[in-house]
Amino acid sequence: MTVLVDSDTRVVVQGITGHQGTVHAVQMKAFGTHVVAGVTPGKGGTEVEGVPVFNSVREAVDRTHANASCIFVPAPGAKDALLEAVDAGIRLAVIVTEHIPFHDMLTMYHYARSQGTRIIGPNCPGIAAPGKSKVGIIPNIVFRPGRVGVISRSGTLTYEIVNGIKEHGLGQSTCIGLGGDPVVGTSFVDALPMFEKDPETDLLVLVGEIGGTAEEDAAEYIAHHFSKPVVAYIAGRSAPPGKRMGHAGAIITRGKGTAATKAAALEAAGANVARFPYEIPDMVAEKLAVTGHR
Amino acid sequence: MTVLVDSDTRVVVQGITGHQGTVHAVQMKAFGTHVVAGVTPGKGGTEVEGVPVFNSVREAVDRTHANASCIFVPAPGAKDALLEAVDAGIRLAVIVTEHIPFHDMLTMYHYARSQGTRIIGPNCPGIAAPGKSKVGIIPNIVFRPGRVGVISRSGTLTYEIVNGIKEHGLGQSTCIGLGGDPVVGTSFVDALPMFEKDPETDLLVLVGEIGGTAEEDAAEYIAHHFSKPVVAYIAGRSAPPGKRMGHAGAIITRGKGTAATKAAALEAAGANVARFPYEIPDMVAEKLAVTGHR
Amino acid sequence: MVKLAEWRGKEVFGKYGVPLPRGHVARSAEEAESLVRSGTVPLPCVIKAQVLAGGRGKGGAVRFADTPEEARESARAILGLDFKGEKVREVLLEEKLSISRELYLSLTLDRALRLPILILSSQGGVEIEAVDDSQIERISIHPFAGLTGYEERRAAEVLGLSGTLAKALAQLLRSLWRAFVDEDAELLEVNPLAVVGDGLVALDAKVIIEDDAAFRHPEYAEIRDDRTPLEEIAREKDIAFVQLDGNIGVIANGAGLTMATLDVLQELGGRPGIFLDLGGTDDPKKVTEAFLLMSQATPKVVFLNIFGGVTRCDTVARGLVEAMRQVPESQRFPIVARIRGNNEAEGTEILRSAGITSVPSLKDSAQAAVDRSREAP
Amino acid sequence: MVKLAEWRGKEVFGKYGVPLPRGHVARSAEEAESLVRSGTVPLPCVIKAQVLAGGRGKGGAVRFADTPEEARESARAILGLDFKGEKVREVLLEEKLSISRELYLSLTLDRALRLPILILSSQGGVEIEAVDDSQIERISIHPFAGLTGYEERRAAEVLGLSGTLAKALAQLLRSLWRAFVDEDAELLEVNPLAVVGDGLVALDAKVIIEDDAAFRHPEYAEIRDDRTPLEEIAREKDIAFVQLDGNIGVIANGAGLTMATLDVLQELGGRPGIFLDLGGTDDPKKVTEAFLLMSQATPKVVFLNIFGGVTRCDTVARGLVEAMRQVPESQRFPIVARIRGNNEAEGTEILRSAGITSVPSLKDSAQAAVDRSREAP
Repeated sequence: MTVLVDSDTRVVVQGITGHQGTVHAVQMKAFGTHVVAGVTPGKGGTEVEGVPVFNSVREAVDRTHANASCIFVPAPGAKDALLEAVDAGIRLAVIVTEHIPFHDMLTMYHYARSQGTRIIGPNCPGIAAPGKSKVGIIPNIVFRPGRVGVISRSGTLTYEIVNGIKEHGLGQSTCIGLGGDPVVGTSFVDALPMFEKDPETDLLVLVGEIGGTAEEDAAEYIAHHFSKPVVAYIAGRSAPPGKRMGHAGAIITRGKGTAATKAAALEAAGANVARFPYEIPDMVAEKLAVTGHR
Repeated sequence: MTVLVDSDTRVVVQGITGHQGTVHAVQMKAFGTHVVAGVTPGKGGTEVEGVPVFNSVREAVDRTHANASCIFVPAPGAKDALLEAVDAGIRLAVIVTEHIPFHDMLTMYHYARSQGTRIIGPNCPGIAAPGKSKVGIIPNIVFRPGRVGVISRSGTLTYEIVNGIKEHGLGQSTCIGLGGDPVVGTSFVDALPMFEKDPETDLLVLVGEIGGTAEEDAAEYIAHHFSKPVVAYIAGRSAPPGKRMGHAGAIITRGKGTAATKAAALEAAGANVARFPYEIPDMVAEKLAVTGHR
Repeated sequence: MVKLAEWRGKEVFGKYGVPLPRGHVARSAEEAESLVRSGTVPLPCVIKAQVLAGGRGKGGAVRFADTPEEARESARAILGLDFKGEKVREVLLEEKLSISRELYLSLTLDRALRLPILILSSQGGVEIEAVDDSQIERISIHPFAGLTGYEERRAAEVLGLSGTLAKALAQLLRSLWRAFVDEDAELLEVNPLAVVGDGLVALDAKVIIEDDAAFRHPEYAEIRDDRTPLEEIAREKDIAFVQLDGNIGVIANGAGLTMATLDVLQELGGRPGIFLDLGGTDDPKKVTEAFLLMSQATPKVVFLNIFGGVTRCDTVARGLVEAMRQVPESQRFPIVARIRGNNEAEGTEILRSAGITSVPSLKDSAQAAVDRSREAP
Repeated sequence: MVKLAEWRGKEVFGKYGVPLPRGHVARSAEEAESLVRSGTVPLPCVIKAQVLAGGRGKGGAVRFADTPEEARESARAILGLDFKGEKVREVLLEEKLSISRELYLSLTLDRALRLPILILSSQGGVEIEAVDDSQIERISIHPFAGLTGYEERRAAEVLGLSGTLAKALAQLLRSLWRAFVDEDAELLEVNPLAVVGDGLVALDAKVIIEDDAAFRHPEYAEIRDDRTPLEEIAREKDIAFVQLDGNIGVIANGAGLTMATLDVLQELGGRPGIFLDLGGTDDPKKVTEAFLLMSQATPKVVFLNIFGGVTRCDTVARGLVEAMRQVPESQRFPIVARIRGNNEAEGTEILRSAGITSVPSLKDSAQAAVDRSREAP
């Protein structure tokens, strides 16, 4: 295992018969992921693009030994889908679904945690380790195997940045899109120790955004427990206070959680903070050169 | 630490200003337990038998570094008391209180488990390691330091048997009264691994009773994972099916959980099952002699 | 535990929206007739004795009626029956439905898992104990997750329900789950759960409420359960008291020790007849009350077996001596005593002053009690 | 998010038993007068503008009345006011209470802890942001434990309440906690929470309901919040749309990329004015609608920045071309495009056919957009 996923990861796609579920099951397979099962209640016994569909996650796990789930079930049914995955013994659940009420996510998060299941998301692009496995929806084309780890609260901005790293001739070890909702299963602070321990990661790119204090908390962790170089970027410097910026999480409240406080905290922790997203690849290359990697 | 308690155990007594709380705080101190605090909302700032009383467990922990709680709070407030202890960081909670609704205990058990707190009880006499510490209400006079471990679902029957061991000239390492309620924080199966690992225990006495399948589950565990000799006793052989025998847990249902099925399972697992409680000390002494201990 | 009669159980079900047959309880034949005449209970109808024991159908405690007169006569025939030791004081009249399938469903506690558990079978209408285990499905429900959609779907699959019936089942399960939690139930059983047209109906209702939750359910306070009158008195005094078939009265403290005492007596050839668990007390009055209660059960001999912890030996001895003072000569019984543990010496001395010898050995004292129980009166 | 006006928030509070002043909403001066005359609102009373912005007291949007005539005139003075950009259409009339203390209390989400959090201060009646942090207590509530007794006691301690007032607080907290969970609230704020005699009264109510939970709360569907009309239209079409103060329209996909795009434009000296997040879509119609919406906001130039994932570049290009066909000549705007990622080549080719050049470099394309925005019209 690199960080959370590797070639032993066996994915069940919950909501595989929906449009997104089908599209991304195919994309995951193309990436090299073992997509072993799909689940849609009432559609058991059918197949989607060569993937057997079951009525329940329990059945899918019993029959295919799936150990990870990628959830596309629409928001009203997402909580149920996650609880089903947890109870069926799934230990990694990537929730792509957006617009899940945070009250539902509170139950989902604490329940999964009590049962030992890690959630990535919701409203997230998921996780990918180039050359190994992808659980989620990050476009395959942005990846190339390498030694740069990426964690991000954004979706397309992550694609943009990961792609930039690739176009610069570098590659990624593992990339995780954590999702930007108010309650996420895995935060920066949860993900950092995995990258610290990961022997395949030499440097970490951290992509944050305004709202909440996840980046400030990450800075605190980095300062004391993270030994690898970090290049960071914070989106939302130009956002006016109090305006909803698409993500429920991206609200600036009470003068905390601004792009400025986040950038300052990360710089104080020793990270290099990029002003423009397109500066990141150069900064990464430079850092790797300085620390003797590559 | 022997099994769960030792001389580093620092006890807060929740409900210390009640009659039982006061009596047993004194008894615990006489046993040698570090009773560092009491809690009764509204009585903060007072003292009970030299023990400072606080309004909240959080305050007690902050001020006295208590790490275990002994709960005497009456049933209607017991759930709240346990949740308070868990949230204050207490990691061992002995619940003496009886008549706690099992629906409350379901919340208490699963919440404590999710936060890493072990519950002993409810409706239990607690835990004692002679010469080290006692959290609960087992009479001090029955103990003598030694190498026999005792786990039991009963109260006074445990005193009787532990006393018999003492009067036979033997002693106990740790004795745990688990409580006989339908939902207990720690069952035989949870306690067995602790005694297996405990270097101070040479032999285990297991005292069960009719109702539920805790003894059958224990037998299953003993057969596969427990290497020390076991002497067992099951109370309730003469009980008619379906009659409530004082403990909510002591109901024989659907032909399972009888004294006969329990005794048979334990014997099949290699335990010696006593016919009369007063046979136990002799059986223990004999077993210890055979296995070369003592 | 508080076992509710069927009609009370159905009141609880109704409160949570579980679909039920139209019906009403009656306490006299005339009331039964007028319920039918007024249309409160439609015809044809079924008349069921309201007793807690099972097997009413085979036992003649369920009848049918096509006219108000038949309803009256059926109710008359059932009311006052002695059904397995219970006198029938109430009948439930309900519309007779056209049933296409009978299913089984219950909610209770799985102690080993420490989780509520939903038990289901497509073989309803018979005692669940008689159903083969392969025909029974168990679905545990986590209190923090609540009843989930996937559990509802699994239940429908097990019961062979789809479409409208699966939706009706999900609705019914949610109602039962809420009732289980909000009413502090130990058991909710629907057997049979009937398929009637494209809906589901709870034909029977077995509801057991947990005693320990009584403090938040005053509404169940006045409901009788299956205790004998003496057991009821004991309950009021917070003494665990069970009457069995035998002649040795046992007074001990703690459920485990009490059971072990009964076991020892029985193994030695005695017949323990009353079991009285003092629990933990240091109030001599409670001990006195326990002995007075015991005297009303007219044992041949009483075996007192105490291991003093919370309950101190001297407290018990004092309570016993006071009880002996109050019990009339004619109701006295011989006492074999064994008191050990906290304050053993004081207790033994108090008993000795009252002419009762405490024998420290459980083996010897139990044997003495058995011997006394076998003597001619 | 759905921000409720004070009177609607109080309706929610009332549903859960939170104690409130007697009062009623009015939409005209005459209605205000008759509410007082009929005794629905006792005198003396307070008349408050129903607007979402804070600072009403200082802003002249709160008045008092001792007579029905004063109530009418005060209502007349407030109705129709333009308060911080909001037109006052409703006033709330409430009895004026005799207040001995003003406290602060709110329930919201702590993202870092992933727990609901109760925020308390004995310094109520002022903006909580202005209160010193040492005067503010935070108590997190675990959803699996619910609000516990010890948290209630802690809250009473913090607010300096004891006896009857502590009990009133516990009751009020339980009501708010139920409202928070059952109504899917993002924020419940009571400021001030007033001590009136030996009771507590919620003098103000700030309630924000979570948008994402709308599927289970149809009752909030028709409530306006603080969106502009164009934002409201966007919401109906499921497009994230925010109007700022600037002249560059930005169409991007994904909140993070959209924000980063605005940042880049601003850093380069541009003034992004409208932000439109397509989200993930592969429906060209949605893209067309987004451009039509943008055209109504009359930007000077539009910068299209797409990184194709779920949203494919060719889909966006097709939607854009269709939109340009529909927009009247007079409303057209120059477009600077950058489309990368999935199906980039097809998308680029489609745009080229329509006369739009996609510049692959974000730096160069953003600079081009800024340059265009600075040209004379």
